[in-house]
Amino acid sequence: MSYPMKIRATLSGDKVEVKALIAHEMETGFRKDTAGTLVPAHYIQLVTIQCNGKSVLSAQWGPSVSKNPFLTFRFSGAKKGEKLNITWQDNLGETRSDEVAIT
Amino acid sequence: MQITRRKLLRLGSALSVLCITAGSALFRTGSAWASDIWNKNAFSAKAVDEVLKAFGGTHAQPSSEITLTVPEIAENGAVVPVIIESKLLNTRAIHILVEKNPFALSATFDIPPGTDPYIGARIKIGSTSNVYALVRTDSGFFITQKEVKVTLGGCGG
Amino acid sequence: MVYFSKRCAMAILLAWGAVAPLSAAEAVADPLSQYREMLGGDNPADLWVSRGEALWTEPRGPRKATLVQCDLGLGAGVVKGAYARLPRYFSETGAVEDLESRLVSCMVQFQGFKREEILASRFGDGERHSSDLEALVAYVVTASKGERMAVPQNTSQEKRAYSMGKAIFFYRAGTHDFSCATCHSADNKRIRLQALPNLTTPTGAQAAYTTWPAYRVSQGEFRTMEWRLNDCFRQQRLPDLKYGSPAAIALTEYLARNANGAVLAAPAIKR
Amino acid sequence: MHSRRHPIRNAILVIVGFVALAGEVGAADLVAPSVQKTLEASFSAKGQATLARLAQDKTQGLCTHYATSPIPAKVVTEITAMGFATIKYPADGEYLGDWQRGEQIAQSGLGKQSSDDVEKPAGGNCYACHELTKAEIAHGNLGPSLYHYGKLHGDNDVVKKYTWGKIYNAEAFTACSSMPRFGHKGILTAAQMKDLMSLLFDPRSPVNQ
Repeated sequence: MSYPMKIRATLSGDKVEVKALIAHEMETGFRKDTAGTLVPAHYIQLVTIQCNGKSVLSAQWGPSVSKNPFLTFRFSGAKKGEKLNITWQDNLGETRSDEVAIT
Repeated sequence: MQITRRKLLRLGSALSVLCITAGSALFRTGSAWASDIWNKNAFSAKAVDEVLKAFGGTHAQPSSEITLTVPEIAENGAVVPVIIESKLLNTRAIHILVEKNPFALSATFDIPPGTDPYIGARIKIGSTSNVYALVRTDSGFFITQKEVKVTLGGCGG
Repeated sequence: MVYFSKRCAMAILLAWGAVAPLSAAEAVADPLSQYREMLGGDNPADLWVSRGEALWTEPRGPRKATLVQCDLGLGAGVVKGAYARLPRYFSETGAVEDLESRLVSCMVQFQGFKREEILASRFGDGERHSSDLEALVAYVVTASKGERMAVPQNTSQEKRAYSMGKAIFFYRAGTHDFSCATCHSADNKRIRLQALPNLTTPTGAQAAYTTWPAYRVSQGEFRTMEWRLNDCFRQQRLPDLKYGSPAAIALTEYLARNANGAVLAAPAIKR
Repeated sequence: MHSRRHPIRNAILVIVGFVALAGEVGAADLVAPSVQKTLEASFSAKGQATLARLAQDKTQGLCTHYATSPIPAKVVTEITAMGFATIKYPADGEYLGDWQRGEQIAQSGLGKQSSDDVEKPAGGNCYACHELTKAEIAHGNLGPSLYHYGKLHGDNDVVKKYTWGKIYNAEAFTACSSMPRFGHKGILTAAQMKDLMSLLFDPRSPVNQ
């Protein structure tokens, strides 16, 4: 089970500024828990961001992206009210999509 | 053998953008897609040069047209903010690398037309290390670097 | 008597003289300011806030009830501004409560959860996973963000909690002879590179109290004031501070009351 | 700044303290019983941190009592004398060990916490409060800089004896010091203290570079 992302997409001028926080463990596979057992790797590998069905960014991540990842970028060609969708998929096959309207 | 695999991966990487754009329905059908698209070679490379090779590059030219912003000293290596902005023409991809991490490559971003060559992210840095911004453009790879000092914090236990 | 007034006068003189050059020097000397600035307002604590909001309004527990009947001091269901006015005395429990002990009381009273079960996972698994209780705290605290701290002291119970908190603050014990005051009673001190707030002054207490709870970067989790105090005592080499215990609430009362007048900036982002 | 107070100010405090102090204070009634009771009700034993740790020894009781007021001269003498009496100097007369191990001990903040493994050695956590080397930038400032300690204070037995005593029981020299009593409270072993001594005195140590 995963928790919702926190996405903000704000239009200023002709650019949309996207800021996203994603709830994910991003376990490296190198960390031991308090009992000394190695915690298996669990991290997001793919992130795709679309606006109106068009890709505005796609990313590949390794385990060294921070826990609860933060991402920011800018793109042009979108209007207020249009939907921005972020989808991630991790190394265990889990996936999640969240959507916001551009403000 | 190696070369063929690399070529395939490069092709896979290029295709991935298309696949993802093609629609989220396909993308979500199973974990097979993640493991196919994800550039395992690049992400399991230990050294910066190996990562460059995995992306099909042979040489990365140092460039002052890439702005890499990182803190000089990080209070905690678990979260180190990184901002990369490229002024190079036709920037297609931005990669974040950490020299001393077990695997050098941290993240890679494909920049489609219409999206600024600008990325802000947060990464883990195991110990004091150089951080690299590696940028792929239509005319090859460019690179810049900065050192981040990772300190021990708090009461020490 | 004479001594104290002289000492105060000297302290004031010193402080006046020191303020301007010190703050300038500090700005240059704080090597971590760039790091903190870059982390800025994009706080993963937001992920807990939405989780907590859902937990507040969802029917949960054996009684399938929501928490909207919960009185955090400003009336049933009032969340906005409540945290800036806690701890406070609640006549129905006959005790001074902080936000966290109050939430536990409400979860027991209205939702039928067992106290022991909530407390068993009060800090999640204690390492990487925050609890529902912590998410609820994130939600309630955020609803006071931007409000001025106004912790009441109208009852004898609240006054007693304050002086008890002060006494515990200066209590030296354990293998290392530490008290809270060892690290938190002088200005411009650091442990390693981390600045130590002087919690005996209004300025220090305000800066510290209004930035807890926080997203703890080293753990990647949201952590509350009860957690902060618990972990301070761990590092003081003392036993485990019980959640919502008289000492925990007394210390919170002491710190919160000293922070009165300052604008709440929590949840913050910390090392 | 081991001391909470400047020496000159201390002297003033002492005089005023004498005037202010009406009678002698015994260790038993230093802290209000209600505080003790509240603490006992608010903590539970965890790992090696038992409830016994909440009880104060005489020095802790006195320092708590005078935490927000001047310490009378008589009490200062009492505390330092108690501290001095506890110091055990190395049985073999050798003060030095290995500075490299000393550096590791100075870096480690583990030991004696409820979360720590009792089997593992404790650290001194010196860097938490002191500057020691130029290489380690993450050092605190609760204590004075110890950079160039050996170089500045010389390589003689008087200084070594004092330094050993200071690490062993800082209360012997500064009443109500913030520095833990590493030897007296069994935080560090004699061998570990020798390693720290080398970190401070060895000409090859980064402290003296």
